[in-house]
Amino acid sequence: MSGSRRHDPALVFIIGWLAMLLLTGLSIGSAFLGLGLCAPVIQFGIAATQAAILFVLFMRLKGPPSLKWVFAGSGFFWLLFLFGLSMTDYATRRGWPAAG
Amino acid sequence: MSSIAVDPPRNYASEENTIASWLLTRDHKRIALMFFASITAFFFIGGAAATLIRLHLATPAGLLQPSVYNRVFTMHGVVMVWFFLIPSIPATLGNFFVPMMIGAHDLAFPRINLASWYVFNLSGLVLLYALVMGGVDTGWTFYTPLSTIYANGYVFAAAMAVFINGFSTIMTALNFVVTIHRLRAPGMLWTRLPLFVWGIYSVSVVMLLATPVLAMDTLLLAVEQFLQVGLFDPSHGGDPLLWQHMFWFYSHPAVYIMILPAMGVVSELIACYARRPIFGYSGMTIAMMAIAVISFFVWAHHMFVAGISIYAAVVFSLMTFFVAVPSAIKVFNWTASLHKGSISFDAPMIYALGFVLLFTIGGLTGLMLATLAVDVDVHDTYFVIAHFHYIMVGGTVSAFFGGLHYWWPKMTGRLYPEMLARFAAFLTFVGFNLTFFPQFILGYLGMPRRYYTYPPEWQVWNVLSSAGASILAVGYLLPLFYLGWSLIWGRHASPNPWRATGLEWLTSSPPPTHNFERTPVVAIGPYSYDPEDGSYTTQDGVRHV
Amino acid sequence: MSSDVLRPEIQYATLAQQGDTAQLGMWVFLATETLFFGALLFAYFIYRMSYPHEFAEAAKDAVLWCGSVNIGLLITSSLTMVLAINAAADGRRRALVFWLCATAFLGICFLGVKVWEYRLDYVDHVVPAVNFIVKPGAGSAGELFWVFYFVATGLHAVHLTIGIGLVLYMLLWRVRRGEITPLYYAPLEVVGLYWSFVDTVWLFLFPAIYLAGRS
Amino acid sequence: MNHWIPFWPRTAAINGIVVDNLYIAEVAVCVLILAMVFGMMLTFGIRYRRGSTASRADRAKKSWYFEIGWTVGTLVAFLALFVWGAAIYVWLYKSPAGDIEIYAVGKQWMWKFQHPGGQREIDDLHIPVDKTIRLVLASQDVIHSFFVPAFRVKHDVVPGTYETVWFTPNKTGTFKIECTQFCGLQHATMTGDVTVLEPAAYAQWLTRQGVHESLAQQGEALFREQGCSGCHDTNSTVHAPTLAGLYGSLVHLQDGSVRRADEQYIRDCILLPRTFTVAGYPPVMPSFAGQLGEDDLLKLVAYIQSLAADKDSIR
Repeated sequence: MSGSRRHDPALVFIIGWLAMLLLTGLSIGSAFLGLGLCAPVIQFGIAATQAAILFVLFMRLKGPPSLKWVFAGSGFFWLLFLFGLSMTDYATRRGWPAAG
Repeated sequence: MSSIAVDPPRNYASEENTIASWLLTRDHKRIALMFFASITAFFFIGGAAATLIRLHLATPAGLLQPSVYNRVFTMHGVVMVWFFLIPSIPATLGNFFVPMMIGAHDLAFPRINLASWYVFNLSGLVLLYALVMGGVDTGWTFYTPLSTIYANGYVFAAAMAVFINGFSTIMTALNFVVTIHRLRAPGMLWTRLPLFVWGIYSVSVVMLLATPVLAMDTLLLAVEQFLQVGLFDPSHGGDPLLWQHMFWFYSHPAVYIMILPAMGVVSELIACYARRPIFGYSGMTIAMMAIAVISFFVWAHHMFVAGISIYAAVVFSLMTFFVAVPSAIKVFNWTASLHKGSISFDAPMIYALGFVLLFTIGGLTGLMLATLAVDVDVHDTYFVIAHFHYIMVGGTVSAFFGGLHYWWPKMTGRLYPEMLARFAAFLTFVGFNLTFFPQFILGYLGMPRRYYTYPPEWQVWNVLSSAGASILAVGYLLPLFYLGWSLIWGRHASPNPWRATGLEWLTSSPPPTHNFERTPVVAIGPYSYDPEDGSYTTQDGVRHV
Repeated sequence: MSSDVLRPEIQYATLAQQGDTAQLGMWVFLATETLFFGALLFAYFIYRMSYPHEFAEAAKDAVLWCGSVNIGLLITSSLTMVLAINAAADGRRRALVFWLCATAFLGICFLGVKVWEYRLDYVDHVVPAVNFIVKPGAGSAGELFWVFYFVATGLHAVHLTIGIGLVLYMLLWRVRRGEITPLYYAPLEVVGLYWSFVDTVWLFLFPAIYLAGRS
Repeated sequence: MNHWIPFWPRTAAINGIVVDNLYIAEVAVCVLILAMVFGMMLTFGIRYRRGSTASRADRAKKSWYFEIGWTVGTLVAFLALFVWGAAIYVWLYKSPAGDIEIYAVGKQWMWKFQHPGGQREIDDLHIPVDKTIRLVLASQDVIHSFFVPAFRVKHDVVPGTYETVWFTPNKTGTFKIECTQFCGLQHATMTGDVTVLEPAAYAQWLTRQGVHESLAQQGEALFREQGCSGCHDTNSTVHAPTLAGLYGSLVHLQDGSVRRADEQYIRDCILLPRTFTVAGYPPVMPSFAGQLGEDDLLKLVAYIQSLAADKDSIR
């Protein structure tokens, strides 16, 4: 918000930045460990964590108005419907994947 | 407030009336009128296509070449869905009246509102380019691989038109959501919002959350059409059903994008002309939001025979029955709102009551389509055509015309000729049923949609349908003439000719540029009508006898 | 002039309300963007789940160092962006200009690396419809991966270009004309939101594209 | 049933009778609800028209009783219809082993049918009455949809996958086949006739076609022509999975998944062998994508299917 509201000191953001770089390193590292199916879960989990740092800290999601949470969350929440409900089809469809 | 002097008549339209002042305006009321001009043009393009379709189908031999017929029904679908029905009520009536009804001086982002109109027209031009240059013959659903590997290049243009159109939808919806959240007048609590505003709010939420998926889908379609290889290409292991999943993830909620604002309009009309509070206000708002959310859980009911898993079909069928429940609540509440009212059958009320009946028929046949085994039989037949026209034409277009008549005095400062309007409303109702009811029978007989010819024994029903369409066309053309006539020769309207309760009626007719001299303070909820003594209380708390 | 700017528009009661509302508007827009890119990742997810071997095989050709350098550039640019906003809030004009320049510069560097990467892809014969060659045993579904790759990175690049444009607009227009003040810097915050969101998109594209074919 | 004005489609299969019953029940429910809504609107409209003397006092204020009442009421009615419809749907789409299995290929703009005995037809289908017919559907180009209104049976045909439908005709006669998924210019002419014959007439029709090679035999010829037999024959030196008894069994794949070897699986293996490498075998099979048309693929499938029956005689 504009006006007199105080903002976080630069140090907080620098710590956040370092954390994100560190997480990136972890993510790349995990790709070479031969973790199989766990690897994408870890990598996308890390991406989600980094995104959370960006949203909450860098994009100032914390603080008023709390409506921001609703708006920011709705996009991700609705994606769950897209992914989840399509799985009722893709996870159980006979003859999928199909050959070209 | 009702004693505002209307002399001299300075209003939003007459103040600085130059072409540049319109094209660069930031006034939501002017933008609404500009949207109105654009969608009327598209309504007549789509209507002309519809007329051609019905003329063609009057005989089994037909009138047009198959290739032309296929292009005509595709254009009818694309134009009517994206260029008329979806923007119809939100971008015109919503744009004009949402700020006024919540007591705001304008929308939150006037420039974005204006940009939305320009983007809309740009997308319209791209579509007209596709239409004039060669047309598209894939149906408005653009099913792959027919629309990509097996189609001509104008599919690319049409897909881009739909893509660009999405920006316009999103900009308008974003404006409404933020405006309704942030710019309500003091005292305008959520529980005091008129149901029309609730309708626009819920529809904006649906638009915002559904349109981006369609945008991505059409973009991928355009890529596949352009490169002849893409994500839906079965020859590379791609899944044509993925297109359908993403398409219907948007296009099923889009049906509710069309109907939710119509529900809002009809609620206003019924309360005003029955002179009593709407029955179950909170139930109505909950039902609208429930429809908005559940509408996202039902998309695959368009795909019951498309080859999705049986398990998924059962889940989506169940969800579809759930979405019918709030719709049923609304129908019952509208009907109950007539109980012990003081009902006058003015033209807007005829449209509104017609809406309730036609929507009920459309909704009930929707239930039949949601029933899996029946859908297997009637899917992609004229039964489906009849069903969704009952919802979209019988529902949305009726409500649009009803709302247009209701608010016409406020928008233009003129009264329309009442008897002629009643006649047109009645004609539309009759013509509509004659056009589309026979199609239910044709559908169960097994006439598939998008056929340019059919066996001769089905001609009776097709002739009836075509005859009804000509009556319907007259019903739609009449308002164009008498509303145009009323602009010049109509009687001047008082600020509140219908003795309605909303904030929009507190201003002069037509309203001044920034709506209100002073921001109104809201004291009570909407629809304080009293059928016993005919009095009503406007939302600023002033009782009028 | 600036006194003009500091008056809220007619529909707002106060400047604070106007700034708040602008931010909320951007958040709503970002929700639609989430669904836009989410839908693309959804398509990717469906195919990666269905063709794990083909996708792993195809993703081996993605240039890891380009993606990694770029994720670093973008994360850093989010930092410089937020420092620019801090500077604006404190009224430190020089710092504001410096951090905005840094942000735009990092964005341009990203695009440079991206263009170089596209060149490498072209040389590798992995550009669908242009010079795609199915490697023996790789399976035709691998081409789906590359279609996804070009659509996703292309769209991201378009978004980033718009972001750079917005930053330059702030720098060359709003800041230069003194319209960004400690009293009202909401436009800059709105651009910052957009910028960080474009960064977020890359956070998810990175494992999807560059890490799928390792191990 | 050739009314001058048709109201009801012909019904010529047991599937049709079942669907008809549900349809009639739903129409009845809809008419009932519609009559209720319309009746209330009409009553209120007349009784409470402006200027009428009916009392407006004591309007219902508390609405929740009504609302919860009709919410629960409609929900229960809807759930009953859902269960009924879903049960029939599962029965319709879970295709049983048919008495006769016929392959159909849709292409712009015709239906090609292949009988197990090798007989081929275009836009015409001859079947015996009172037998369960199982139709395996494939598409050569775009999405089509196979629809016989008199049987109340429909299924989209998506390129790249096999779909199956079944029906048990109980009346002889000629009925329409339609394509209901828009498939391009001549979509409206992608129709045909299904002729249901008495068993004797059907047998006669089969012999009149003058075909000596069954579909499986044609497939076997193709199996040799394309060189499949080089690896998959029992006495081949290449280490390849044997195909006898494959159809209908469970196959363990290299990636740990298990697939039922149905028509779709066999097709997938021919076109995408690397994705479906069988556990314990080297991934050496070349892909036949682009080399075999849909009809040829179906012949191969029919042949491999016929090997399943042989298994019992071998052992």
